[in-house]
Formats: sequence, structure tokens, C-alpha cells
Amino acid sequence: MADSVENQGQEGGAEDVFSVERIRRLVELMKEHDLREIDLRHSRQRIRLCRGVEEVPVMQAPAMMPAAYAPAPVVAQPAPAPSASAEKTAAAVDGPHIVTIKSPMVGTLYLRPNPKAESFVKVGQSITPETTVCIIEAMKVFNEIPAEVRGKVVEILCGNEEPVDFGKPLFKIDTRG
Amino acid sequence: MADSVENQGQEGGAEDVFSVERIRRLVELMKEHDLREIDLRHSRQRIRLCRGVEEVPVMQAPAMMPAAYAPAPVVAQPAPAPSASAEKTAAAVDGPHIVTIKSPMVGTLYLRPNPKAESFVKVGQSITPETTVCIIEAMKVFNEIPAEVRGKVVEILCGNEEPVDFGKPLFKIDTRG
Amino acid sequence: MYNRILIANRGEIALRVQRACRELGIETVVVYSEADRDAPYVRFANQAFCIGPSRSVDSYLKIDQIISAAEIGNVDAIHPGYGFLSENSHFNEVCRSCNIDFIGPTPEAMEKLGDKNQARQMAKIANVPVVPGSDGLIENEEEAIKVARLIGYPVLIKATAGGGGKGMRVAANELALKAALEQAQNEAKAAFGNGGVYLERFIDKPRHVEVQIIADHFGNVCHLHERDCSVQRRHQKLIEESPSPRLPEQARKELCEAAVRLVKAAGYTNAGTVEFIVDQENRFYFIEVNARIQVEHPVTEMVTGIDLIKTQISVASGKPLPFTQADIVPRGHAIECRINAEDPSRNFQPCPGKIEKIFIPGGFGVRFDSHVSAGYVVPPYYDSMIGKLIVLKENRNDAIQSMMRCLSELEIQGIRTTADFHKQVLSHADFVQGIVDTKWVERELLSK
Amino acid sequence: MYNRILIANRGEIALRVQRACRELGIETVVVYSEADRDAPYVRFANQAFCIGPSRSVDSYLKIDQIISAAEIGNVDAIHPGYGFLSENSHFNEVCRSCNIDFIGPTPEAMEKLGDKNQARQMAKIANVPVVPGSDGLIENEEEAIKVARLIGYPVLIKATAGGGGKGMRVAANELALKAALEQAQNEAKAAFGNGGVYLERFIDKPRHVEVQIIADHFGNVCHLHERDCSVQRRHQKLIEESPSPRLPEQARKELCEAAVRLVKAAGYTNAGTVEFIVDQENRFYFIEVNARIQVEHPVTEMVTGIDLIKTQISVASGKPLPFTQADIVPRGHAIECRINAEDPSRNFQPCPGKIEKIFIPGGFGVRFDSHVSAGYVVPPYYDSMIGKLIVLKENRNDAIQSMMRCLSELEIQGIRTTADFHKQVLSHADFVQGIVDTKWVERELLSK
Repeated sequence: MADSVENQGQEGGAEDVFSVERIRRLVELMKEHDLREIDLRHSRQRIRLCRGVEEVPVMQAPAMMPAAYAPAPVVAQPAPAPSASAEKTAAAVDGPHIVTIKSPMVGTLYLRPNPKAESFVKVGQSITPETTVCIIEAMKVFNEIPAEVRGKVVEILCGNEEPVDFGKPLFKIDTRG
Repeated sequence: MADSVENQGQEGGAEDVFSVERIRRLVELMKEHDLREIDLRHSRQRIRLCRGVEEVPVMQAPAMMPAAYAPAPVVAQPAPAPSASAEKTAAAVDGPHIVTIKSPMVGTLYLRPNPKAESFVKVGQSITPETTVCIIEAMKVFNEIPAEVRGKVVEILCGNEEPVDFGKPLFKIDTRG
Repeated sequence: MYNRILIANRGEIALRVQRACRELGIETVVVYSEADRDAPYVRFANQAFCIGPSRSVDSYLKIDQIISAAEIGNVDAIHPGYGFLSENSHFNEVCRSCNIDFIGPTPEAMEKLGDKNQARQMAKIANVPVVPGSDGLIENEEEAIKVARLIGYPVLIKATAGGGGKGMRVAANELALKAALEQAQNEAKAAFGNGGVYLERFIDKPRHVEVQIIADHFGNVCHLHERDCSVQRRHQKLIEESPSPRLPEQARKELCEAAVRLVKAAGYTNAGTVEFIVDQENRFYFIEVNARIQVEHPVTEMVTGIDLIKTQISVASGKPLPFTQADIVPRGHAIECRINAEDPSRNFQPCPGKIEKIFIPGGFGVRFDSHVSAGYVVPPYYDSMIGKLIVLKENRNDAIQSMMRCLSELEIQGIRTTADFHKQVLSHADFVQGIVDTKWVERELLSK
Repeated sequence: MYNRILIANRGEIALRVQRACRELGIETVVVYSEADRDAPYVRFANQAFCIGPSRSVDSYLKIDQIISAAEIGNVDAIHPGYGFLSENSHFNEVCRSCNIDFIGPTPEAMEKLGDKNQARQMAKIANVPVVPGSDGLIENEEEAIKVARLIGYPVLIKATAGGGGKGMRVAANELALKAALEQAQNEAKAAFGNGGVYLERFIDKPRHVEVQIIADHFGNVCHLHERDCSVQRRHQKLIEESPSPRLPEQARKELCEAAVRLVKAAGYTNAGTVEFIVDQENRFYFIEVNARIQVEHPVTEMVTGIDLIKTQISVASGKPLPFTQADIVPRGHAIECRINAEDPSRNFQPCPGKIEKIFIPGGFGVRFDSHVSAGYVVPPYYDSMIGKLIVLKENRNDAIQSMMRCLSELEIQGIRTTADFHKQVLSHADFVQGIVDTKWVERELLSK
């Protein structure tokens, strides 16, 4: 279930959250894209819509396990089944203009070319598809990871020297910037 | 779960959050678009709407097994999970005015007081609650079964000397007749 | 052998009995209440009869309905399982009067051993030790002291009208006895309007050890060794195992032989269990006989390799036992955990409801006897056990390791169960050392 | 012993290995493709790494990704399961070069026995019978006749470039051989542009019998007796059992001893299987060695009571075998049916998809090794086996009865499976008599 709509909350307010007009628009959106479910939250506000068949229930995965990311291409929309960390950030930055750079392999993440150097990228920095955003070390091989997307770094999702696996979200890029 | 409206949080603002008018419009929306559920929250306020039955999947039962009747009082509406035979007849005679007389025990059904006699009741015959509609024999004891309802016999659902168990539909009665 | 058997029970034991029948090529007729119409054994049956509404008294306890189903279903025999009518000698009687075999002991043997006092007398005759006590009421202090000397201190003073520990006193010596006797009598008089008390030896930290028996109609009686069921909560068994940990070989031998003596003396046939309590010095005392198959029978099946239900059916049909005592060689160590739909955090209150998801543990030496699967709704009308998790491994430590693994694999969504509570028990040093007694759970786990 | 093991596999065998580890107190690291993220062993793992997209070549066959996960996961050893990289000596090599134990034979032994021709040579040296044949090509008629006399009629003429039965001929005598030889050569030339042919004795209605071997690093080699896997469809095993029906005790003994000789000669360690074909006169011929644990290993575990995976781990970690040949005493008869997500009515085409409902059979002597439960989605990317149903009973007939019962209890909604097909096989007179051969399924069940 790649499609998902999330309420930015820019136009916040309880009245707005419960606006039937918006819900109607959302439902039409659902029918149009044959969505099974829409789940909107803004801090403590939430709108959740389901239609059609029951969804496949996914049992809760243990916290230590980096397995809670939905199948998606290496560059894709934010995964709808958010991990603890993604949860935290989902409210902050999301939407169709936000793409996530995910790890293409299992390995150790390096955000700097070497311990003394500056990080490859910083939040707010503009990048091109060729920009190296990090290095992932696997079996003593240091693989430079290009952004493959143009935009502005809005969030860095993993820490330096953190182990990452395939598909793990690393950076959030605002393609408008 | 049939149509259900559930709310939590009795604090201020509840009136407009839970305005019947809004809920009515939401439900229309759901009907119109075949939504299963709408779930609205604001802090401790919440509106949750569910439509339609969540099917309890019943695996196919062997044909020889008289087990496909839903729980119901001895005199009740036709069972929602109908057996093959009930299926066939459901189209023919059904509706709020039709009640089904069900077997109160396990035993052998007799539609006649004795092999030579006429049946206790015939289709089209008017009956009172006291009318004996059949005999069920259990452990050599012949139990006369009263109709317990007033109306006209529209259908006899079991054959003479057929084994019946608890809750097995025996007769359909039109309470208008 | 039988052609058709009616199973007069529900839940996991109904399925257990049905499995034995099907593997023996015997057709099964099942009876069920409206609450159980979606149970798997109803689907698997050759014929199934709904015998009434959900409440047991309206269905599973309705002898006339069950017999009626048996006659229409044209069965040769009825297996009563455990609970419900399994130890009801009247039902047993009625079955036989309708020419339907009751798979269990004769009504006579059932009554003889079913009644606690009769059984106690028979035990004495068969030279099976019972808890020493005053046969009858204690009239006065002198008698009390005389009896106490005979049965040995510490002694327990019990109110004959007793209950709830009222009018109960433990006395460690004559001095204490003198003081306690009057207190107990007065307390009993106040509580029950009856000051009658009697004495028996006080057993400190007793273990519950029982012996599985099977007997045919040719006088052959075999024991299938013992089960230790000391892990209990309010007299409800939670965990059973075989062999009994820390029971010396000599005591084990004498215990099993005593059980055989008692059963022989009663002319008992089919499967039964002789229950004992074992004190800290490994002396054992007969408590009672369960004249039926028991919940924990798989523990014995796992270590002996003998199918108890099949053997029950075989001997009931008039066949001799297919084995002798010498053939029965236990192998390995088996443990069973009862998985109940209960919430340990809420004083084990039952949690009926729909099982949304379940992952059933499996693997080498693992057995899960249960009738449930995802989508099954646990009805609120009956006991809360939804399954029995049993493991067999080479030794007790491996069995504990395996059970811990299985308990963490057992994922159930929709209802609360006792699975996690079992983990707590199995990982406790006392259990690992095999030194728990029947009050241990309340004392060590629940009082804190 | 190891602290942490990485399981480089998926599906039921990943869960099987994980269960052994957990019961041994060893932590598990699992690797999985995007298609398997909801698998239970991923939840149960101490650590789990997604190593790539669904296709095996992008995930389960990616040596660098697996090793990388092993290093980050800081494991002591890798268990390869079966299939995928389990018989890849390069992967085996890489593991060891990274100081990670590969739970299996050494790369050398793996290669020695992995290559069919080398294995055949080694078998001859170890005096293990192989199918008699011409070592190398047949140049002309005279040679063919000379060789045929040596190996005995009927002979099979095979194209060296062969495949699909092309260039294959059976000759019952010299006359037939002369005619067939030229035909075969021409047909081979036409089909493969290579007329080279060789001879071997033609085995009519062969049975597939294999011997389970386990060896430690101290030269101790034990066999765990044989498995009969004659029920096959297109060389895919469907049903396995132990002991092999109708195999005379003497042949059984020689078969097992021959397997031990071969494995000793190759200096092979850990678990392995030596496959033979057995002709109608119960003569056996070595075919090949599988240098890994096999799908059907539970059959052997059930009859011997020995946990093969635990033993694999133990010997890999450098411990000696915990038993001797004399300790291994098979008990009862075990049968395994592979439950595949395939539609027998549509030529066994795979049926991936969501398992809406499943009732898992259980009971005494029943084991279902599977990673699936209700809601599990069978991915289309891997082999179609969703579980293995295994029963152990006192004798073969009881085992068949029990398996029939279990197969009818196994209710699966959402996908088609081979369960009903197994019932067809188990209830067939030929199977009941134990006289099926490796072509029996095609001949008796599918050609009609």
C-alpha cells in the first residue's frame, strides 16, 4: 500500500480535521486511487478512512529489528508502516514532494568521508542526483552512495557508523527545494 | 459487527464533534462509497463509524452434518446462515412476518400421530399457539411439540421420521395469516 | 472393535478423542452446544448433533439429549472425555442400559473409588499409605493427645463442617495441641455451629504426584509411571511433567506399585489416575482417584510412546492390553503447560473472545493439543483452557529450554493468555531445581 | 559452543534452524528479502537484516550482502539450510576466510563429493557399488558389446551431451544393442551435434533410498539409517519415509555401511546424505551425495530421536558426536508429506497467494514443520513448499492412517495445495504395499 495521504496540519484546527467536505474529497481520492485506507493525524488529531477489504494485519515487530519498512523502490514515498523513528518524523516532513533516499545494501553507514572531515551533506543543503550523500561499508568495501534525486536535504534519518540494511531510509529530500 | 456508533470522551465541544447531523452525513458518505469505517479523533474526542457485517468465516461443513443453523431462540427469524434447503426456500417465503418453529431437542421427527393418521398440520392450515405441530421422539419418549405461535403454515421444512437436532427449523409460519 | 463412537465432550479433548478414533478407522459422532457449532471437530465428525443452548446444564450435561443423539447416531460406545459427565456414574449406568459402551470404568468401580471415604478405606485395605489421622471426631483433649502421638507431629486440627481454613490449626507438640484444640473447636462452633474437629498429620510443602493407570477386563493392570503436577494455582494444575523431578527411584517405584495395588483391589478397569501427595521426606500419601482420562495425559503419552485414548477404546471394546508392565519404558522428559484464556495481571480472570491471529509453535518433540485457530471465538460458557503445549526432550533442562522457546513462539492476538506466566514459572530458580510444592505459585509468584 | 548464528535461508528451514538455536541458547541473526519481511522467524530473531529485493539472485544468493550482515551481526557461524548457497563451496570458502564457521562440510569435502564424477570414482575406491557402465565414450560396436557383457543386460545407451531422453536407448541383448547403438548415435548427433554415447546398466523400476550421515572432526562417522523417497514427480520428492518398506535387513545393513565407508573415504564432516537407487532385486547403486541438511531430515529425527540440526551445530563448533552407532536405535515408522502451494489439477502449477484460513493438524506423534499461519502470503519468488507434515507411529500402517487423518484435518483456504494429492497416494494399494518406484507417480497417477 504505497499510496498514503497525510495531513500536514498547516491548516490545523479540530474543526478542519472534522470537515466533512475534506473527507468527501479524500474519499473521492480513495475511490480514484482505489485506496484501502486513509489515516490522517495532526499531533493529537487524526482522521482514518478505510474502504473495501480488510487489510493484511502485520504483527508488531520487536524494536531491535530493522524490519518495519514497507517494500518500496530505493527512492520512494515514505513507507506507511512507520518505525518508531519514522513515526516521530512523519508529522514533521512528508507529502508528495518529499522523497526518501534508502540504503541500497547492508553495511555500516558513514556520513563523513573520514572521521575528521565534514559530513557529506547537511540539513538545508541543496543536492543534485550526483551528490554523494554517504558511504556504506560492506565487507571492507567503501561504497559511495549518490543522491539520485535533486532537491534539499530536510532530514537525516540515521546516525554516523550506524548499521543499515537494504531499504533503510537514510535521508529525506524536499524535491521542491 | 452491525452498524455501530461509538464515542469516547464526554468533555467540552462534544456537541459539535458528535453532532447527529454530521454523523448522518458521514454515514451517507460511507454508504455512498461503501466505506467500512470512519474514525475521527481530537485529543480525547473521537468519532468512529463502522458499516456492514464483519463476516465470521465459516468453513464448509460436511453435507451430512446438521450444523449450519445460526443460534436463535426456539421461535425466531429465519437463521442468517441458511442451510442448502433453507437457501432454496428463503427466496420463496421470508420477511418479518415469517417465523420459524425450530426443534427444541434431539430426536426423531413425526409429522403424524401414527403411521395411518393424517399429519398434525398441512401447508395453508391456520394454527394457534396450542396447536400440536409434530411429535419428537427421544429415548422412547414421544414429545408433542406445540406451535407457540399463531398464524398459517406456509412451509414444512423436514420430512417424516427424519432425525432432528436442537434448533433445527421445522415449520415456517406466516403470522399475518 | 467399535464402528462408531459418540464423543460427549467439547474443546481440545473432543478433538483429541476424535483423532484417536479416526486413526483407528472408527467413525465419530459429536454433540455440541450452540456456542460450539464452529468447532473443528464438528466439521470433522461423520455426524454432529446440536444438543442445546450454550450453557452446559442445557447441553453437555443433558444426559437424555446425548443418549438420544447416540441412538439416532447408532453408536457402539460413548467417550466422555474429562469433566462434564465423565465421572457421573448415573450417566455411565444409562449408557450401559441402552447397550452403549461407556469408555471408562464400570459404574460400580467408579463409585467405589469416586467417593473419597470409600477410596480411603480401600487404600488402607490395599496397604496404600494415606495421610494419618483420627478416624472420626476428637471428643476431648486426652483423645487428641493419644491420637496425635499415633499419627505424629505436627498435626493439623480440622473442623468436620470445615471450609475456608476456618477452625484449622497446626500444632507442633502437645502443648500447642492443648491450646489449639479448644480454639479450633470454638472457632468451628462459631463459624459452622458445629464444634466437631478431627486430627490428621500436617504435611508441609507437599508435592502433587499422580500415577497413570490402565487396566483391561482380564485383570491386567499396568501403570504408565508418574506425573508431577505440583505447579498449581488454587488447586488448578498449571504445569505437569514426567518423570517427577527429585523423586528418588525407590519412592517412584513404591508409589507406582501402590497405585496398581489400589486399582486391582477395586476391580477397576480402563484408564484412571491415582493421586498422591509427597512430603519433603519423599513419603507419599494417597489422596484420591480420578476415574477418567485426565487433561495432562499427553505428558505420559510422550514419555511412554503409548496412545492412552486408543488404549482406552481398545480395552473398553473388550481387548486385552497390548503391552505388559515390562514393555513400558519411559524415554526422555516431558512437560505440559496449560494455555488458558485468562489474564494473569487481573487475577487470572477469564478472557473469552475472538482469536484474531495465532502462531502455533511446532518442531521436533513439540505437540500443541488444541481445537483453536485464527478466527476461533473462545466462548465464555466453559473452562478457559484453549490448548495444551507439550514438549518431549532427552532431559528436563532441554525440555525447559524447548518449552521456553515454544512459549515465546506462541503469538496470540485478540485474547490474553497464561503463556507469559508460564515463562515466569519455567525461568524461576525453584522450578529449574524442581523444588516447587502445591502452594509455591501463590507463595512465590502471586503474593508479591 | 556458538553465541550467535546467522541463518542464510528462508521459509520453514529458516524457522527450523532458528528453533534449534534458541533451544541451545544461541542467538539468531536472520537475513530476508523484501518478500519475506513478515515471516515469523524474522520476528523471532535477535537481529534481522533485509538483504535485498524479492528475487533470490538479488537477496538469498548475494554472498556479499549475507557476509556483510554476518559481520555487522557479529555471528560465530552461518547455517546455510538447503538450496540457495548451501552447496556453494565458494560461499563456504568466503565464510571461513572471514572467520565465520560454515555449518557443513569443508569446502574441499564439499567439492570432492559434490562433483558427480569425482564422487563416483571415490565410491569405487571405497568399494561402494555404482551403476555399472562404460567409463567414457563407446567408440564402436565391438567395444559396446564387450562393455555390455561386462556390465550385464539390459543396458542403457546414453548420449554424453544428453538430456530429455534424446539419444537414449534400452537394449535387452546383443542384437538389440547393435541396432540401438547406431540409432542412438545418429539421434544424439542430430539433437546435440555430438554423437558421443556411453553405456550403463538399465535399472528397471528403481527405488530411491538414501542414508543420513553425521560426522564430527574426530573421525567419528555415524549413519542414522535410511529414508525411502521413491514417491517422486519429475525427480521432485513428494513423500519420504523411514524405514524403507520391503528392504531386506541385510540390504539395509550393507547400504548404510557403504554410505559410511564413502563418507569416511572423503574425510567428510557434519551432516550429509548418500543417495542410492535400489533395483527390484534389492541391489543398490550409489548415485550422489548431498553435502547439506535435507528437506526430509525430520523423518530421520522422528525414528531416531536425534535432533539433526542441533547435532550439526554441535559438531561444527568442534564437539565430538554425543552418541555412537550403537546408541542409534530407530523406533517406529515415520512418514513425511511435503505440502506445496501447487494445484495438482493444473499440472502442479504453483499457487502463491494469501492463506486466508488454516487449520493445522496436530496430536500424538504429529509434527508440522512450517512457517505459515493464517494471513501469511506465499510469495511467488521461491519454491512452493509451505510445510512438511510428519507423523511417527509404531508401524507403517498406523503411520499411514495417522497421515490420512492429518491430511484431512489440514484445511487451507486461499491457496490450493498438494494435500489431497497425498491422500490419493497414501490410499493407493501400491503405496500401502510399499512397492512404488521413482516413476510410479507419473505412471500410475498422472498418465491417466
